[in-house]
Amino acid sequence: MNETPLIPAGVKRCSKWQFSLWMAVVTAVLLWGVYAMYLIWYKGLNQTNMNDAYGFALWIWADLAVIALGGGAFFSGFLTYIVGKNELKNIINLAVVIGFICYSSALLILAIDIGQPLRGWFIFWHANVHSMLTEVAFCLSCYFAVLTIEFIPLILENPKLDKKPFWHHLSHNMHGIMAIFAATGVFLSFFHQGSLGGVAGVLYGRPFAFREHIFIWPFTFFLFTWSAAAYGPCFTILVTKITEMITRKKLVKDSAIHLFAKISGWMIITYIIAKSIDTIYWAFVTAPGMGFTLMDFYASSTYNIGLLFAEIVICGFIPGLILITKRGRENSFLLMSAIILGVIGVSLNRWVMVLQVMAVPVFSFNEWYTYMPSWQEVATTVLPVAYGLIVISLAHRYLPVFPQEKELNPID
Amino acid sequence: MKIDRRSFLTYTTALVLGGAAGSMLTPAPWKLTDDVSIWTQNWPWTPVPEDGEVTYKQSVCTLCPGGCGINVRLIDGRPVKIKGLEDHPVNKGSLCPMGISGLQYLYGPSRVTSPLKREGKRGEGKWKKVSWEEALGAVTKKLAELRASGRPQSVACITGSDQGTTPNLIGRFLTAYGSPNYIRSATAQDAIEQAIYLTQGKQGTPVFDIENADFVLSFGSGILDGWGSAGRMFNLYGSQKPAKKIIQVEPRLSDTAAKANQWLGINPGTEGALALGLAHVIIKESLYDRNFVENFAFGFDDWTDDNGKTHDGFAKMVKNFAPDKVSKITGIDKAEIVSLARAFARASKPIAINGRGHGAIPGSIDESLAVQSLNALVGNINKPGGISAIPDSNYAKWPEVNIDEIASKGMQQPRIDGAGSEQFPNTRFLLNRLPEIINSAKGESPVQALLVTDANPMYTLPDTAATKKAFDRIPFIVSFSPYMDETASHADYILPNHSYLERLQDVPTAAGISRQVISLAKPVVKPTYETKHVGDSFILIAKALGGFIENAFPWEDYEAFLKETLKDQWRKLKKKGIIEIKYDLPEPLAFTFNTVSTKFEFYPTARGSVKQKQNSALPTYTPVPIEGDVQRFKLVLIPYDSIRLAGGAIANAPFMTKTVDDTVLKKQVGLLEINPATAKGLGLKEGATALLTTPKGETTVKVHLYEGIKPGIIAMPRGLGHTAYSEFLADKGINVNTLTGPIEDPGSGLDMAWGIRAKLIRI
Amino acid sequence: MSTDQNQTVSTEAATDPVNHEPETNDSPPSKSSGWAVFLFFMIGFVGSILSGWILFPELLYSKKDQPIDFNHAVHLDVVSDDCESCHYFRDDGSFAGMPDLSSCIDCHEEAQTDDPEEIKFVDEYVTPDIEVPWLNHSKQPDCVFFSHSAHVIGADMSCESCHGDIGTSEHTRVYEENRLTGYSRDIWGYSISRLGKPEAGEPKPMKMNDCAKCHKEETGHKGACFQCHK
Amino acid sequence: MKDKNAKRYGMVIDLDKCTGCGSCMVGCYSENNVPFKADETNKLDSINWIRVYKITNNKTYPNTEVCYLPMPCMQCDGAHEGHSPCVSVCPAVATDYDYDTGIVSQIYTRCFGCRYCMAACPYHARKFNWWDPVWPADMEKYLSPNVSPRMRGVVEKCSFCFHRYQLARDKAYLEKREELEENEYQTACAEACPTGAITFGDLNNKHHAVYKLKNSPRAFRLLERLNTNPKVYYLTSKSWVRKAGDNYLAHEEPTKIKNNIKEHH
Repeated sequence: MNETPLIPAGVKRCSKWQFSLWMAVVTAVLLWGVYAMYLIWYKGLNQTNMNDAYGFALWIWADLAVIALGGGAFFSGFLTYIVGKNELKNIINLAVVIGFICYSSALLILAIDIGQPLRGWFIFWHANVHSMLTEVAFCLSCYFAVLTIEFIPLILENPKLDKKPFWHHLSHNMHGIMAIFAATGVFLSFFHQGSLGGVAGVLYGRPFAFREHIFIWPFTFFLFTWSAAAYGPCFTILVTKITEMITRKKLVKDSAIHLFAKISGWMIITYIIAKSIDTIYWAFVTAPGMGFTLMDFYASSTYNIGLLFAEIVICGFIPGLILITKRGRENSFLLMSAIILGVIGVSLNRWVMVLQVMAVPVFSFNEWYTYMPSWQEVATTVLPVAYGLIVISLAHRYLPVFPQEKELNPID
Repeated sequence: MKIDRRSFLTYTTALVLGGAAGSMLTPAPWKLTDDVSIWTQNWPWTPVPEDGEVTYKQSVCTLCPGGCGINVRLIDGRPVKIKGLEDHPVNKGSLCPMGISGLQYLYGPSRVTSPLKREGKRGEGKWKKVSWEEALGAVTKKLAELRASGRPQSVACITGSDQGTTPNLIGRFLTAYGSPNYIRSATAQDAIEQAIYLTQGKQGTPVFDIENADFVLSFGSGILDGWGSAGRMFNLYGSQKPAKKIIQVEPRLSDTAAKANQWLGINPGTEGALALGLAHVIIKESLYDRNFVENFAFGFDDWTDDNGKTHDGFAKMVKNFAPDKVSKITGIDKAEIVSLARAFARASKPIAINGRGHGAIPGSIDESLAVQSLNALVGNINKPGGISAIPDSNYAKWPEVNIDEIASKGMQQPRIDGAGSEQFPNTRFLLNRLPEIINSAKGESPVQALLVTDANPMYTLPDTAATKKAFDRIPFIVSFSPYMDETASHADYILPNHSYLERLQDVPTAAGISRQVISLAKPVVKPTYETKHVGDSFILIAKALGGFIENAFPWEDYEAFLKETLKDQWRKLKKKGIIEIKYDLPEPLAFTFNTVSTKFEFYPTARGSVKQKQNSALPTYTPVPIEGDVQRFKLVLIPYDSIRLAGGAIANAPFMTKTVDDTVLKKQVGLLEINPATAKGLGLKEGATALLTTPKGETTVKVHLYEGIKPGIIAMPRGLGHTAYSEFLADKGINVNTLTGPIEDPGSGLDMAWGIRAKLIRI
Repeated sequence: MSTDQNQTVSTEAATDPVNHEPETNDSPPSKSSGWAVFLFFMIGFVGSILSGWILFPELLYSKKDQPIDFNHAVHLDVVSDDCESCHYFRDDGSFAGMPDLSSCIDCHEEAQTDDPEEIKFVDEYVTPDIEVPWLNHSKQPDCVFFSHSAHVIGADMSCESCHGDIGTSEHTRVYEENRLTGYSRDIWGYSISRLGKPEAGEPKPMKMNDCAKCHKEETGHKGACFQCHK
Repeated sequence: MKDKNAKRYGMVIDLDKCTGCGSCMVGCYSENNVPFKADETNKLDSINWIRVYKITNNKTYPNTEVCYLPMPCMQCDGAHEGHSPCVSVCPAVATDYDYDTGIVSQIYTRCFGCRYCMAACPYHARKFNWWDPVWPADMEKYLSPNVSPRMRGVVEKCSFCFHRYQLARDKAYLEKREELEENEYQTACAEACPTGAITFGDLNNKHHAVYKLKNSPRAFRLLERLNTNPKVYYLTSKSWVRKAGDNYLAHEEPTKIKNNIKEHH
């Protein structure tokens, strides 16, 4: 089959064979994950190494992490369509694709994670409005719908589809109203990113997780939204850079990257200051009120105080400072270091807010709880990564994801 | 309208889309979504218990000899729950975990559901289902052969009890058949009974009137770990007045020690020395009951026998047990010994009891005698709150057995186990000696056929390897066990008894209780499987053997036998489930004894043979030697009992095993308790794997660091390490009996081992 | 497919895809006409509506007859004038439900009429002492604890208010069982849409919503979960 | 929602009387159709509605002391009644707070197994059905019809034997009574405890034993400082046990800590 008509005009793509080989490798990984998923659905959650102390584990972390990393989508939408940073139009397509991948993955993981998948719809039909998880499920699903709508015009820009007047006009009209969807997405995201933070913050039986509230929202509610906005762009930039590395092409102009990085930097700095204040208040007021000192929470060899230092200083202040300084973000090594640290930082934050919450013993006579995921858990967590690679590869090959690609890589 | 591939696709798409859109407007997708979730709520592989009418049936638990009353809840005749019977005189509604788990002994993969004949090698687990006719026929044939060859005495029968009609029926069978070798499993009760016999001259069931005592000094008795009737002991503990004191003397902080007012960690095996040390203080400080000692006791002071020979009295003997010396032996602080002696003597109703843990091992007679002497010193004999013995229940009445010549000859043969012989005149059964006797016999085994009921010697006897070797030498083994236990799995034939909830059985008074209570265990449910009451099996075998044996059993079945046995009491028992024979302490004659001296004998004159050997029958303390070279085996292993683990003939129900802590059993590996200081010296951390070696065997264990055990001592629970039963019990941890061996008390022949030397190496 | 250095290059004019007005003439002429597409769409649409409303309920439920065609009317007339003489409360307050043979045996030790159903009942169940495997239209899922005493005694409700006029029926109804869930159709209610109310005398649907609705009306709140669940 | 006749069922466990025998656990298993597996030594996948913990004073031999601590579901009221840690987080209302009895329910057929409630519960009272329950070799025959067996993939926990309340109410209806007697509704663990360490009743009813016991100077609750407001009280005469029941900073003394949450009436 000649696939030339499928490839956007004016750009070069690798050969079909090269591409097929790459897809075969990634699909193999994907199938491994699908097999694990089948085992879990068929045999039940005994296929995992979760237990009654670790009801939430690797998957919930993966959920929280991918949604934070996918936060670039709503934040770039916010900046582009609401604040009016038009420069970011050059990167927003990728942010939307990443968002789509992250949110669909999150939904899939949730469907694997529940003990009774066939009852999953109860969360909507029998919703408990007081539960943060209900809020998460609703906003997640709604925002996923929004992301799908945002993704559609990009798909319709595929040259072959674009030839059909119906699709062409649909695409055109959708572009016109995209700002509305972007605004809706931003609104939804503020809530569900926050409610994911609320998931841990409301657990007043878990001193490590519990935070003081503003009205019904614990501090973590705001910190999660803030951190997703701050670190999500890091991931968008990272994926751009990786794509550029693999395709050996420049795809987005530096100006767009630097602008995005700068905004991300300021978000990180402000977030990490807020996070520090939250940590200090928690360590000196909230926790002692429940009979805990800060070091009680970091008394295990795995979960030691180094984690807090890593999260706040190494993956917080350092990338933040790099990205807010012009010299820092324009130095490609420093930029890469900062965005990688940022991605690690937000993932680490989500990790401690899920796994460490479970690990810390609440009773003085209990030991720290330990957990090591089973291969089935790992495989199903790798599954979205493989799926994401496939979607990005396909999107890049057949869709004009990077508007500046043609300009930056003219074909002779 | 031309249809080609492309338009076909388009039309199909349109059709599907239209169908999808249309279906959204029908109930189908929504109803199916709902129904699929309802299907998950009603998975056919998740059982739905049938509802019905609730009724209750009262009976008695016979899983152990405790004799606690139970109340069984039934739904349409199907038992669903067991609880304690509120107004039962033994347990007053309290029940141990085993009793509550009872329904798991009614059903489950461990049940033997029909008679079985061994197919493969012994213990291989290959069985053939056979009919009752075939199974009974095979046993009858073998027994007839042995009788025909003039060796009826080579048939031995091991039982769990010698009280009540079923054991008596079996005893009657053996008598008519011609074998004296009725062997009951021994417990601490044997040693205590013997000590009471030697001091008071009374043969009977010991009574510890803890109900009315106000100071309980326990020499290692696990009164809250399953000692005696567990239901009774728990009930007593729960309902006791706060003034009651419990002092627990034990090397390990057991559940009893944990709940005691005081725990004294003692060097294991030195309890007798402590008892004598306490006696020393009590006598030295003149705190003893003068009235009792001077008027109703013999051998307290030095005395002269008929030959004019002067013997040391008890008071003189205990002079050797000054607190200093006893402190060295026992490891208990001198001041503690003195204050304990004073507290014990000054209490208004003190009682001293012994029998380690559940009381699985009889222990040394000297120790039991020392404890009895302590009770005598405070005059708490035959008094409320004290120690006494009630005569064995004699409600069973049946015609005399007439025996033929073969039987008569057989009955005149000495018992294989040596009980009642000149060497052990005061002991009735010595199962612990059996393996050694069989193993050391030249030529063929003295036991040619072994019948086992209500016992599991292959598991419960110390030194499992020797027991297995002995059993391998017995050509014919029949088990009547309802469960595939270790002995049943080594049998040639299994003639399964009904489970305890399916069978009729009278239950006589359990040890310790100051009232004579006979209860009736009634079937609460019809037999589920092809099983037969063990009494019926024996009656059928007797009838098939014919002659005098048949004539000894004129009853149609066990129930008829029971009815006739109980005569006029049957109706009352059947109606009420319990008959209580009021046992009033003979108040004016409380201190009359059937001994030679008609007094309580601090100096037990009936201890004939011992007297000759030791020159004195006084209960002195000589360290009980334990096996193993001190240099090679630096540690001492003691078995311990737990209420959550059944170490006896009937093993744990899955529910009980489920309650076992992960510091006792982790996956399939048992944990050994060790003091952290000792562990440190061996380089062992919590949960570390180690090789445990004793002179009897070795095993891999994990260690659990526990401050509640004396340094240098290591402890493992009884009740784990089964090799038979089902996956819910088998191969979990180690049977501590594989690591220990029996030690014969020179006076009684009973097993008095309390531990064994051991070494532990990190691996 | 072009072959230049492993790169696939689209050779079409590079124009802004958004503003590019596609040349419809270039695409191959569509062989599927609009009205035919619409027709197929409507066939699918109407077909699925019809099958969803008519065929689906037929397929969803299997039909079974009661083992004996029981005549409630006769029994109510001859034996007693209330339901509780057969469907009684036990002393512990639990409801006995379907009577067992012991309730029937007083009259039906031998057949009293030549009614073939009675003869069948006596021959197949009474004489061999086998309980009749009645199919219970109102059997609730295992997770439900329904207290008859709370409703009949506590709230003084009549049997008919939930079970309809079954007491006057002369024949048993066909028992319909949901093939997926295994439950009686009566629980969901006969109307597949659950719209509309049951006719007077018909049994009421007994899904949780139905319970909750009535509880809300009668007691002011739906009640806590444990009121009716076990 | 709250009725003026509302009860607040609760439990008082006398740790001085608890011998750690495990009868409460076994009584609970057999009452509530709790399944069992061949290997139950991983206590983190072993279903126990009440679990007896063994705690020690961490002193060396021979000054070691042991205390057994049976822990059922605490049926927390939360900072304001009904705000139990688990109830508020369940996304599908599979667990709710019954204002008439104060009991926290768990509805297995509603639960879809997200396990958020387990993450919320500091007492580890909630257990997940990681496996399909299996009762081998006819053991299904002993299952009670009063408690529905749970399927794989859902959370379960102690219900204070709520089915016994339902059955007792049935009888009361039949006898046209409004109120239950104290002994008519007792949990299986309270009934099974052979030393009578567990007392159960209406914490608001002056005539019930629990009313007096919970006001004993020996009484305390587990993790009170988290404001979970549990309805299970414990009695102990040992200060170290009381201290082990909650978390305290180095300078704090349990008896001197004021709780900002008052129990509800």
